[in-house]
Amino acid sequence: MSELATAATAGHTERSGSLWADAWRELYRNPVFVVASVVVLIVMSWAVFPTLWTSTGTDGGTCELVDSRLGPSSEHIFGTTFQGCDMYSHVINGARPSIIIAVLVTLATTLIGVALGVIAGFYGGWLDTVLSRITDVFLGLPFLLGALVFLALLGEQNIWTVSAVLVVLSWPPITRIMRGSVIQVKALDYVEAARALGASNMSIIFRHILPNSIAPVIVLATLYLGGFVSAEATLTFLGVGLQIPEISWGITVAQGQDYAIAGYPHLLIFPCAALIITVLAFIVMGDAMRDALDPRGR
Amino acid sequence: MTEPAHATPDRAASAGHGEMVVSVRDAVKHFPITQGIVFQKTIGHVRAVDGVSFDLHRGETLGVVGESGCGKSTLSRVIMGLIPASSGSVNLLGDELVGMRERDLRKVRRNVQIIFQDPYASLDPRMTVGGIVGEPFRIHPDFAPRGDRRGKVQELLEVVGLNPEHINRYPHQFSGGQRQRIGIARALALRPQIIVCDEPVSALDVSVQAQVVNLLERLQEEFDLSYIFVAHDLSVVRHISDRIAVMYLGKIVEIGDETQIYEHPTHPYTQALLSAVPVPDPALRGRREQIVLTGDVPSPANPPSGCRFRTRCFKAQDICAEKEPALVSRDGSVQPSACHFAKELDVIHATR
Amino acid sequence: MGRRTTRRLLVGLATIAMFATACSGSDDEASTDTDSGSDTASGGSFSLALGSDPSFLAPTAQCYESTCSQVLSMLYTGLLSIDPETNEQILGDAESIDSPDGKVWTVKLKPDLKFHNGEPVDADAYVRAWNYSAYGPNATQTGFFFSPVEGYDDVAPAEGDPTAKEMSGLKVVDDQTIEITLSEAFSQWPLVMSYTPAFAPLSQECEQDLEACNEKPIGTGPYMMDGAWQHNKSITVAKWDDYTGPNSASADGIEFRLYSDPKTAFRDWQAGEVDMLDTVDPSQVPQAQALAGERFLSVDSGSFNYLGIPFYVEELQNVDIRRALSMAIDRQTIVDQVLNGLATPASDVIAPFVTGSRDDACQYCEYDPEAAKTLFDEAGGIEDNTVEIWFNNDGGHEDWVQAVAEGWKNDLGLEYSLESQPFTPYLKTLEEEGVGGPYRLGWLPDYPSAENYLDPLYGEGSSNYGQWAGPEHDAFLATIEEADAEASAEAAVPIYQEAADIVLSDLPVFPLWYGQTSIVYAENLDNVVYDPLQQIKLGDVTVS
Amino acid sequence: MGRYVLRRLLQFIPVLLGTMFLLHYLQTVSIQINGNPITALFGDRQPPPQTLAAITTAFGLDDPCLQQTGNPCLGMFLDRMSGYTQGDFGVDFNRQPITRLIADAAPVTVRLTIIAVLFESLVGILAGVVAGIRKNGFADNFIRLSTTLVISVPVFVLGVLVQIGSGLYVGVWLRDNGAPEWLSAAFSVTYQTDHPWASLLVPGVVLGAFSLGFIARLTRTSLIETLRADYVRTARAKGLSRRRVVGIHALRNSLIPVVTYIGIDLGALMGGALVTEGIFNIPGVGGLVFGSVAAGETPVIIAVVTMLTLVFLLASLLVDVLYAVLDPRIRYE
Repeated sequence: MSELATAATAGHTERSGSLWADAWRELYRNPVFVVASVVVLIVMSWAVFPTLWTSTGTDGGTCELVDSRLGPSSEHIFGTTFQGCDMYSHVINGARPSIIIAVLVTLATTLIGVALGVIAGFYGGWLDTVLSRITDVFLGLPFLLGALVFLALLGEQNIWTVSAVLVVLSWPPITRIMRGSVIQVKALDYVEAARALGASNMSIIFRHILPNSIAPVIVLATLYLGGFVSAEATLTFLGVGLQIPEISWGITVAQGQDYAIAGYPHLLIFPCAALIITVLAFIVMGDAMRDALDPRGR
Repeated sequence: MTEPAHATPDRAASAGHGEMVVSVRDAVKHFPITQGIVFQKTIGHVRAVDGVSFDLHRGETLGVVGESGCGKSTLSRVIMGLIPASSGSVNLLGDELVGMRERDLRKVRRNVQIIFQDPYASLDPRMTVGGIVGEPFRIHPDFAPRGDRRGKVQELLEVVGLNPEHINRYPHQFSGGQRQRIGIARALALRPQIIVCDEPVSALDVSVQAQVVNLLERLQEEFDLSYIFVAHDLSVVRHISDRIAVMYLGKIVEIGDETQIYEHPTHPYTQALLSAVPVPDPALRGRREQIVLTGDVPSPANPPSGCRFRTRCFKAQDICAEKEPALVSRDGSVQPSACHFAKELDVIHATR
Repeated sequence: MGRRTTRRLLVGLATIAMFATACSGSDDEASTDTDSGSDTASGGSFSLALGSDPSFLAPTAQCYESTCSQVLSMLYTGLLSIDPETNEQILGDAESIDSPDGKVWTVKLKPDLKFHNGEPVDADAYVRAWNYSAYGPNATQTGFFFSPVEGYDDVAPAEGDPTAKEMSGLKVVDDQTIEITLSEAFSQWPLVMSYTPAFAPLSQECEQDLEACNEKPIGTGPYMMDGAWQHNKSITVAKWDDYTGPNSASADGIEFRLYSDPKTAFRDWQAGEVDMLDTVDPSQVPQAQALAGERFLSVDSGSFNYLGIPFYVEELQNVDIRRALSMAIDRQTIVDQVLNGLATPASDVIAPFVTGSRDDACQYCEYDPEAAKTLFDEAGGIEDNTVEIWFNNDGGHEDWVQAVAEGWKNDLGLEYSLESQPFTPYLKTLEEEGVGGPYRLGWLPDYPSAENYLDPLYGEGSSNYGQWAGPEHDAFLATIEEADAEASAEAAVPIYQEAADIVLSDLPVFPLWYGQTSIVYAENLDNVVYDPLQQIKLGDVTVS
Repeated sequence: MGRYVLRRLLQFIPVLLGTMFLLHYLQTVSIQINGNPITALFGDRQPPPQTLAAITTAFGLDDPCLQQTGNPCLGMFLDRMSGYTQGDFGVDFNRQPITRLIADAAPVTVRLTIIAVLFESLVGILAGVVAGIRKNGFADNFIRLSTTLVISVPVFVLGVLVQIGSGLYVGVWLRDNGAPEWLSAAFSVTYQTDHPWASLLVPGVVLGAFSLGFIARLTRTSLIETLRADYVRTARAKGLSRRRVVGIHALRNSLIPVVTYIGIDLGALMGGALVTEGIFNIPGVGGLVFGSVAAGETPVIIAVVTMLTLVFLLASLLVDVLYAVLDPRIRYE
């Protein structure tokens, strides 16, 4: 038994066992993750309890057009918007639709994408063929153009329709990547070993296939999360996103950007900074999570 | 730990009288070859396993040897029910696997487990050793209640010679040999009666190979296991097996006990294989008559008529192309041998 | 790209001149007061940014928006044009346009007119173009301009297939003479014909290959195509040396550069890549003013913007509520802050460049939040205290619509919801009486007359989307009828003003502001004049 | 392999038909719900009914099925398909043949896409490799942060900022200082017909910036995964240089997800460039479809988006073939 001695690398603290528990322990010791999650929590609290942060109410407070585009002052610490509303209040209240869309769409996209990817990759056969062709149809629709066509058809543009259209257009890449990943993992011996042990397909999928194939999807999904926040803004910019009087970062950025360049930078800087910091925090969290879920990296 | 004695003929004989655990009759596995641009149509079959029959008794080890691509691995999967046989019969402890529903197969499968060739690919990198070895218990919760599992896993680790403290480690923290032990522990967890070893040591260093083989032998005694030991390394197979089946292109060409196959091979293919085994005696080295097979292994999709080995056989005659030789004992051979001209030839000791 | 300037925003600027009613019977040779083409040109060439790719350039009455008419006004002389200052006719290809009775019109062409390809511009060239345009199956966009002509119903019947290919009212008397018979007398007919893109002549070469002609039109004007139309990129025209007509051509060539976004065009102007912009985005107006100084022009465009009131919405049937709402709109501040001064707050329902427009007619257009609040409360307010405002969301209207709504919220304590649709469904909703509150629309007049700001908007069978009705509406209709029956246009003006007063009192619409457009140009250009009827007079622009 | 490619090519047919029908159906429903798009051609003015009817008929929008909400108008679809088989792809509302519109727009977009793909893959993979081999080092953190920043800034903001910086500052300075024409064209505010490649460089970079972040991250993740694999460890143990290990062994094996992504991205770039195209006034495919969606020009939408789907399908076929090059274990038939 000489190998035993060589294998036991010294100084290894023994862990409690489950991948998730280990990952969690890893995460809360990671300062980057902690900072990022604090940011995310703060932004989440803007989205859920905006009144904790601003006294103007969820409609952005009174807007006096004569106060349009004022710079930051003690009264309006972020200045005022195009309509003369308090920019600070808009930044706080604008979090809600942006966060709801981003989180909702990312969750739905990932769930659908992963589920379909696993089905296509794991079961294969005609199911794979049909799913892959359907994926192709939607993949072929360029994202923005597809969103334009769908939203123009829906006519109604609110958080739910924008989310729905984003989901419809963004599951295919995740499905694609998941499918490829699953096909790779499916062929590995440990999957066959599980089958030899009498594991059911479901059990194999959840215990082995998913944990080992989901890494690229997690990376993509967290990037998507950030992408959706700015996609909402871009759709608004193109005239098919959320509509005023809804308050969202996208609307504030889209409204402000023309004037920001024409000499009112605060119209862009504050909402854009909120957007960027949020996206950054989500992505950093995703990175840390992916690393933590991979025991080989420890 | 004590090293068990080398297998001896008498041990093989005694094992041979045990209760029959596996009985394979005319097992066939054909993989369809499809072609077509719009519609796929079957244009032929890869005859990976083409009519194989053998028995395995309790406590016995059956070695299966042959070149790569001869159908060894497929055969082992067929025995496990992982790949359904196209026809024939695979009887496992009284249960007929062929035609069995997947749900029932899962229950039967706990009696037969597998050890894989590649210890790196056969362990889920994202599971701890505890998770891997405990997985059988999770799948069959009736086998070990939740509370007992950790203890049982540690017990198993101890049995295969690993430190039970390492239960929370991940596979990448172990060496190849250790990982193979983890695989063995997993295979043992459900107390199977049969273990299929699919080239379990071919990916390991030679020194480690011996340790693993010895472990397997020890476990066989301890748990009264029956092994099907698939390998292409003849010396390892000889070391562990009671009986040996030689496969060529999806068929068993010769089957017999260790002495019969190694000392008195009668099939030209067996003889050719043995002549390629390295010679341990330096004095004999280079002086032995080597049978060099010409040509490549024919495609299993389109095997030669009659005797499948005839295209590369040094004894081939016209009859070989016309009539397929049955796997029976003939005048020149005690053990069943699928050759019209079966005749003993001591290739191991033969010198020029 | 942003809120795309869709085609409809460009529509109409060019069509303002179509039916000038105010002037009549000026058959005299009126070309003396214009710069003639023989004027010693300063040479050089310049580029003008256009807001979109033109729809059509072939002279087949397909051009119904401003970019193509801007280009075509350089390529064609036209029969006649109208002086925007004096409303006088300036004859182009026509030597005279006469009618004894207003029903039969005789157009005499100047002799020896040529197309750019050398073909003669004769009576045939005109009649062939007009018959093509009017013919129903050709589905031209401005074919309806010929509806007053006798026989129009035969070539473009309201239902069924046409029974003739040519209008019976068009007759070629000789090479230089066309006789046009209208189905009814119509004294304004010459002014209709002043819309050059719809009435341009068609050369034989063009007729044989219209598609090629659309890519490289063969015109009659002071400039000719210099190479083919580079779609979405540029159109280049060069001075035609053989031009004999009255239109001026100072520069040697003009390059029309096609932009999809005026903001990009402005940055290209900043970088010196393009010399002139015909539209400056409101957000860039302060920058443009700072950078260009005097080379930034802001001029009236003649458009009238308003919020219409759906009378089928019960809460808005109370006139006091309407008055209160109108008084609670701070037009000046919205114009200053949202539109960057690129508009004039409305004080009438008739735009200023038309005779009869007043600058103090609208009592309820004055911003008076206190009075509005009092009146609003006395009238009992609005049920649910919420008002819907409707607009089309593809025309860049959302900012000012929201500003109006915010004003109501602040001054009247009224909650609001904004309802918007793209333009096509928006029109459908309006037609189906589906809006639940004030709706935004704009009006671009067809001809510079007070009448054209009244009857088409509130009269019978008009764009009265809000279904204004009741005794006031009856009184309005009677007044319009009375004014129409007046002997002279001048005499009718005070009566039209009476009709306007009824509108301004009962408020079937809230007048908001009159539109303006803005131009910015490079230092080496001079003599840039905007003509609200024909846009920038590019032929007059000098390059140094 | 040839047979595999042929079969994949045949599989394009149902996908393309599916795309065309999906778009046809969406557009049909859109007309049924939103009304006749011809009305919008006349702006705020109501056109005379005769004119409206004549133009509606001329564009084939007079089919009574367009009055019945939900009716898929199969007849119109079949007519369109039979037109396609005869090479007739229809016209837009300006009577411009769609084939010409595409022929004008596609080359520009293709050039833009080539620049964007080259930029995003070269820089993205390089950044991903640097980040991957120096995991958690300064370069890694810098690359992750900067690519994330680029992803999080909405493209219409990024594009305009870059345009102002490169066009109004660098470009003007270059011209004032007598830089060669191609160089100042590369930093022009908008696309210039005379410099079809140079003036697309900056827009291409803006367009590729978003995907750059994705590619850098995918490469990094994948490379880290591969560097842990045993064969890489073996290669290192054999004494191979770090450069060779990363370049030959690890990178080639890490590129599969990256190549997949680039393949998917190719189609997205061609159609998704509309914001970038708008900002830089590039007469490309994105703007073409955007305008057509706004105007309701169904034939343009169907033709162009179907073409983009075809491009995407070809790209993914190419990717699958590339798989076999990158990973010899993958074999097709």
